[in-house]
Amino acid sequence: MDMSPYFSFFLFLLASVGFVGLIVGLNALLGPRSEPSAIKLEPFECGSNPLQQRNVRPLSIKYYPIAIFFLLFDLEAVLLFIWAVSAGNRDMATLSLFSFLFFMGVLSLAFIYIWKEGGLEWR
Amino acid sequence: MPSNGLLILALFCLPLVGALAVPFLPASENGKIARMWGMLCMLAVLVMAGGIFAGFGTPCLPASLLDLNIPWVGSLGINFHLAVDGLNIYLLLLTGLLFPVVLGCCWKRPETQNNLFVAMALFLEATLLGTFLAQNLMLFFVFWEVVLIPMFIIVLAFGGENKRSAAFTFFMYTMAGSILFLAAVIMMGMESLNQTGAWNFEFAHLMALKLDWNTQLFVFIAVMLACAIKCPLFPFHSWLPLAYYEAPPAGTALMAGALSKMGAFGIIKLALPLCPDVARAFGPTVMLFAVISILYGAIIALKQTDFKKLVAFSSLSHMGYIVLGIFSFHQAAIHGALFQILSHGVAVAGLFLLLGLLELRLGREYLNLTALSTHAPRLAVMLMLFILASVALPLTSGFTSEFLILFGAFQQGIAAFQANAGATMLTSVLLASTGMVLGATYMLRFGRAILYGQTKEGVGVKDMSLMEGIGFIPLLVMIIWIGVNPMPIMNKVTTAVSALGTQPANAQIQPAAAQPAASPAAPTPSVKGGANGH
Amino acid sequence: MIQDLIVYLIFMGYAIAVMAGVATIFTWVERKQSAIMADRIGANRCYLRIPFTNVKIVAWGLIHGIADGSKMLLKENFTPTTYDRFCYNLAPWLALAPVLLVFSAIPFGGTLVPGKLIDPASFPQLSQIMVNFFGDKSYVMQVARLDAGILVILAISGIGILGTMLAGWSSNNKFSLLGAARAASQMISYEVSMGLALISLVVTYGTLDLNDMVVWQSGLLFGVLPAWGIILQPLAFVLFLTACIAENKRVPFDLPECESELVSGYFTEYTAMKMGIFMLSEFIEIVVVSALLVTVFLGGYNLPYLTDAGFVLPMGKTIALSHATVVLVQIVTFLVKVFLIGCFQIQIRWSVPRFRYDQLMRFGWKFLLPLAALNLVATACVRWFTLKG
Amino acid sequence: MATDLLYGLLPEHILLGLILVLMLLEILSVDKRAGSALFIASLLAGAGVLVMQLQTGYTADIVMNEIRIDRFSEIGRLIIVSCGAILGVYSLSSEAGHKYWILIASSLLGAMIILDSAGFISLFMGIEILSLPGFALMVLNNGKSTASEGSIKYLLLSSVATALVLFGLSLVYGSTGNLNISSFTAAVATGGVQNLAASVMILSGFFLKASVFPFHGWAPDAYSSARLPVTAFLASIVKAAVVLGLVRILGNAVLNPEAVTVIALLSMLSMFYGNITAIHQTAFKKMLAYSSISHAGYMMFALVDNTGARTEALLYYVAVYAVTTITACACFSILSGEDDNLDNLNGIFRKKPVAAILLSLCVLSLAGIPPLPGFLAKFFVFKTVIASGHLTVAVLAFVASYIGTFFYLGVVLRMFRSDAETVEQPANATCLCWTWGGALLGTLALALFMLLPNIFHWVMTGI
Amino acid sequence: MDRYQFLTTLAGLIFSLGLLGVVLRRNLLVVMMCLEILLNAVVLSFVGFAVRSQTLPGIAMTFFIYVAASCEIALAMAIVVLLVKRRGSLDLGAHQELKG
Repeated sequence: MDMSPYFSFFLFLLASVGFVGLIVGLNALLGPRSEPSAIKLEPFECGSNPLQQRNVRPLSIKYYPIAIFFLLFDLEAVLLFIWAVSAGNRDMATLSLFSFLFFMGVLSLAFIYIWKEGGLEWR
Repeated sequence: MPSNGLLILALFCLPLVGALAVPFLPASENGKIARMWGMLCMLAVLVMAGGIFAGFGTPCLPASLLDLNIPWVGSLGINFHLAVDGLNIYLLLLTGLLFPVVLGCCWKRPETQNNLFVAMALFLEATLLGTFLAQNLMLFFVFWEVVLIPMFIIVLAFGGENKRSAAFTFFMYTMAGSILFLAAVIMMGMESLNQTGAWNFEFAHLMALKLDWNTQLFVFIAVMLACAIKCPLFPFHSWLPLAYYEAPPAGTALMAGALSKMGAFGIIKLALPLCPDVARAFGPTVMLFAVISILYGAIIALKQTDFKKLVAFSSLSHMGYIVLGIFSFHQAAIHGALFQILSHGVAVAGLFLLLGLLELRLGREYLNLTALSTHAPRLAVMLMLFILASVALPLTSGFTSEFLILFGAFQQGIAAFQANAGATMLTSVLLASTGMVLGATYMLRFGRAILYGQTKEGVGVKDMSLMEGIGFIPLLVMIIWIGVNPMPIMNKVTTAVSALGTQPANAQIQPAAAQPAASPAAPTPSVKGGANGH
Repeated sequence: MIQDLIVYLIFMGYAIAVMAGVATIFTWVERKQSAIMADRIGANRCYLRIPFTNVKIVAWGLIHGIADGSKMLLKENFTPTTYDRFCYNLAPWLALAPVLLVFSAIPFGGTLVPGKLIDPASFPQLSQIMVNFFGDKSYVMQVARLDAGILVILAISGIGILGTMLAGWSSNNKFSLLGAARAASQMISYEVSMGLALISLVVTYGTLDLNDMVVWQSGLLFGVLPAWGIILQPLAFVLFLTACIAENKRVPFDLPECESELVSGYFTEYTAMKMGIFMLSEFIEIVVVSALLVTVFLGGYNLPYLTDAGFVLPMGKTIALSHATVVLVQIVTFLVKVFLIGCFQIQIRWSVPRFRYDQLMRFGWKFLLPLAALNLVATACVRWFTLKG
Repeated sequence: MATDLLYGLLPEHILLGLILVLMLLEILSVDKRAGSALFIASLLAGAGVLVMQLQTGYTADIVMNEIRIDRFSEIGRLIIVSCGAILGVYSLSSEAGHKYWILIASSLLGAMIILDSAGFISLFMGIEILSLPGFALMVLNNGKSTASEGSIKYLLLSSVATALVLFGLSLVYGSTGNLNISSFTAAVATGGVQNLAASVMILSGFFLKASVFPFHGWAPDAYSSARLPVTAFLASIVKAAVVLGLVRILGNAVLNPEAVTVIALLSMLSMFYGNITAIHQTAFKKMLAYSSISHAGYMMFALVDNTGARTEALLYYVAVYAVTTITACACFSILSGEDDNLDNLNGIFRKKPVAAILLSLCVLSLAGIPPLPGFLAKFFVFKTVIASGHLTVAVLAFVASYIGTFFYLGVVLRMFRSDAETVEQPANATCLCWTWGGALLGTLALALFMLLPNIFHWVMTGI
Repeated sequence: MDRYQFLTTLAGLIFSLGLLGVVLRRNLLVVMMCLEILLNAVVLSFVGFAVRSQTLPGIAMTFFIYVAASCEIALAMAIVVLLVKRRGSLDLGAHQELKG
């Protein structure tokens, strides 16, 4: 019986995590014991005193549109992967091409729309 | 399969089209054109209704003209089936008569000067005609409900101070009755499905079905509930005072004169033929309620100081007679009940309209009015005539009908007593007859209070003008005609009534029906003179 | 089963060793490159003294990598006030482990038949033992032979973004957060173009399996040229390389951690080896990306004209090679290619100035993405012609 | 095959083309009137094609076990398209740009896909395409602060519903090995824990989307925060499509008694809850929302049926309900503009009698007063329920509908009040003529439904 | 318990977890993540059954589910952005202008 590739994948997952663990563990083992002090605990501000202890608000909202566009376009990519795998079918070649072109047409419409609406401008 | 019921179609469509046309009429001062238009339509209906009434049962009016049958929901056997039969012929006449009279008598009142009122009145007429003529249970139900809408709007738009709550109470109360009614309607259709394999709501078809006891019971209760609310019958009457009181006089007249008759008509049309066994078994119980209605209405009326409320409660009392008559299962009594429908409709409408005239003249002050006979003799005479009609003075229609009812019920009571079935029925009939006495008491007291007594300073009442008076003439004619010579009218419905009373249990007392019907016919001329003498 | 386990454990060990080792070498390459570009000598201060002698092994500074590692391992690992200690500690794991894991789908050599590995003529007994133990089983030199390799790679590399985000967010530091936000938006922006570029390759190869792709590339084009992806899809190569560099957050796309603006970006608040992990992951990423590039565009472990039996030259000449030699050549070819591409990436770092953030996003969305889409359309059309004509 | 793909799905193709063209128009910033005209024209064309298909009795299995065109789907799509056209005419006067039309058209497309599907994949996609533009529509051009809030609530619950449906589908898939609707129906009939769980999940998902009682929470918020045409859209077309989708799944199949009990209970609760809560509402949209909850109850009530008359009854119900809702909203727009306080209606009859009467008719139709089509619709549902032997629940449903009359009548009451001083209305800048058009079209449709209640029976049986 | 039952059970558990999250958590983004968990559970279930029955529709469905899920999330994000711009908070409890 052959070993399932997923099993070896899983083993490798363990190995990768183990590798990280090894490094972190070695550091803990070899490094000096951590002794927190006020200076060490404050956020790093290039040496100047921080204005307040918690000086960061949650992520700025302006990054979210990018996330949305990413979602949309990456999703198209996922769908295209499915198409791409089956694109080599000789019998369906024409249908496949046209459906692809249609898909890309709609996609580019959406893309142009986003562009025109200023979704891709930063500043 | 539409047959050529052109006359019925015209009868039904005329007011409907009239109503729809109202918004397109040219504007005029006080809505005069609209009123004229409405009157025209209503008169045309009256003419047609009168023609049909006269021609019904005679060879000159073929039955095919009177039978309109258009499929509506064909797959469910719901047809737009309107036809004139023996039972609804009175109501056809009553409806045809009341509407022009009401419009005519209220010609000067503010509400009739509104286009909305005219449209709604025409609409109401159409729907009422539909209810009375429907030959399909579903159609009947539909019209039964639709009637509420114009009435609701009339009360709402033109009523008195509490019109909102009055309209609301009226609508919701009567709607409540139809909850079970609709269930019963569907039950009937389903019975048809079970027994014949197809949905069908045609009356003729449904009556041929054999229903088991439980179904009958359900249908009976449902129909009785709906009708009892509409009538109204004793425990379901509480919408009545408010609605009658708050509605404009024209509305009250129509409500008391025509709408409440739907309840009685529903009982005759549905409860009896569809569930004969249960109706027979529960007859005494319903009669009990009817008697309670009679007495309760009368007693409350006795205590009323407001004329409008008084007439309203008297109406409750009189409607009790109709139910009593129907559930005595006696041919004569059923005839009486049908007469009472006609007679009470005319009389009570007349009373309300007269009160409306007074109110128009005096506003709310008319409640304290006395000595009308001095101020306005013509008005006083007219009022007295209607009071007497509703007291059931012999030779008025009230007498004929109430006598027939009590006679029939009494016979049935005695028959039941002799058959050792208890004296409940007999007792209730005896009690009911005391209602007549009470009725006379409160009505005459009412008459005395308003007509006679001390003349007050500064109260001037304009007497009835000719135009106003003309409207009441047909009602009076009706009252006296029935009171004096009921036979021709009665013959119109005999077939239908005997069809109702052909249950085997009723067979031996059938022949008695003809006798009392004939008896009041004799002293015709003298009564006419008496009436004129007042 | 046990044979499989042994072989795959060896593969895994090799994979991790390659990644760690080559990454360490890349740290040196980077130093050296920077020195050369800045006209410095550079990377010569660290030496290994052979005990009891005065011989110092400088080895061109190669020891710097080891010194760095040991230094970071020996430092105090303190944690400043964080938003979320759990996320803060989790982030390094999420940053490094997925990068390592990506390598699982990459074939680093051709087919390995352990039974044939040892020449029976020279070592008959050993050979016999191997044959007895392994039979005629053959293995593709790949940690996990997943049939949707590319998707797995895309999926797993996406997890790396989470590590960056968590690190930046949980650190309670302006620079970190800004860095994280930039990193996230940048990485996801370029992932789109990357995906599209890969799709055109998938269309060309007709498979998602990386090994199949490499096998496909072992063929010849017009009888002469190696059928490598870079020849078939030159534009896709450029796009993919660009996107990958951006994914790596390396200059010219190093906005998330640009020292002159954001101190160290998202890992400003990390110390000792945790910081080292982020650094290391960056260099391992170079290795992995290079490996990926080599696999999909540069024929992977293929050397032109090399087949399982040996070299088959276009003129009809063949040079037979033993299985062990072929395997060795393939492994070395792969390593060399990876190393070269890695060096090329580092070369880019020292040749191109850094973008501004808006320039970076504009470049990604308005230039790279349409280009990738056009490339894909062109690929599809060509594919249709080849299928029909 | 190819012809079927082209002809059978022609309305969908038209709609899809419309969406693309509208996107182009939006990109090119073409005058928005062009988009509106195109929208209406396309819908009319789609309706024309559907009528033609119905006339010729066209049926086709376009994709085996996935997309099937039959009479039901043709009628359903016709309903959707016609409602869309009415809504389109109505919303012409509100400031609707291309985006609005794109979203509406996409949603309509989703609804049509639901009705075409014979497999769950396309059904699911249809549901998604149907609901997603709805969320966007709610926040589009909406200046109200509550818009996004209502929208997100709707979205969250709707997504949960989707997930529920999907999980149920996966269970069905597990037991049958495919995703055909027919095999689902068969599987449900055979019973078993897995199938039961599946049907419960699918039903609750649909109930959530249709806002049946315990799953109704989003409806009032969503409806009241959207603009009136959008509210009309959500309440009519989206709901219609969801209910018809459920019909598409269940068809005339007889459900097992436990399911019937649960459905009857839920629909009953829905009716009572919706109708009772609606009584206290002072805002039109809120009232509409609660009314829609109760109507969802009536529609679900038809699932109790075991006589096989469910499809026709529900087709009629849904069509009537959708058209009535749109017409009511159009009338309300005429009477009160964008402000949805019911007090604006006080005594409005004297000012705008025709619109007031139309609104009264719509509202009474919703209440189920005969002979308005709303009554007939209810009658058909109740008829099937009673014929299935559930007299008691039917009577309870009558009672619920009776309670509902209270608040519907309240609206009429307000309009015919003569004593109240009418609220001075802000001058309405937008042209109302298209709103009138929508209202009149809706009224015409309702009149048609009233005069020909048998219409769906005829069409279904192919007369 | 064979592995497919295990998968289904796992999917069910994850689903319940997501459902709990949607119902109980107040942070909008967390709620959306829980939505994704819901859909992932569904996908897991589909894939499990697809592998067991060796049929394709389940696999196809997963792609459609992903499409739908990301569309939903994209839309939700857009609306959340609107909401946060207006309200400045991601807490669902803070959004109570509308009361059912």
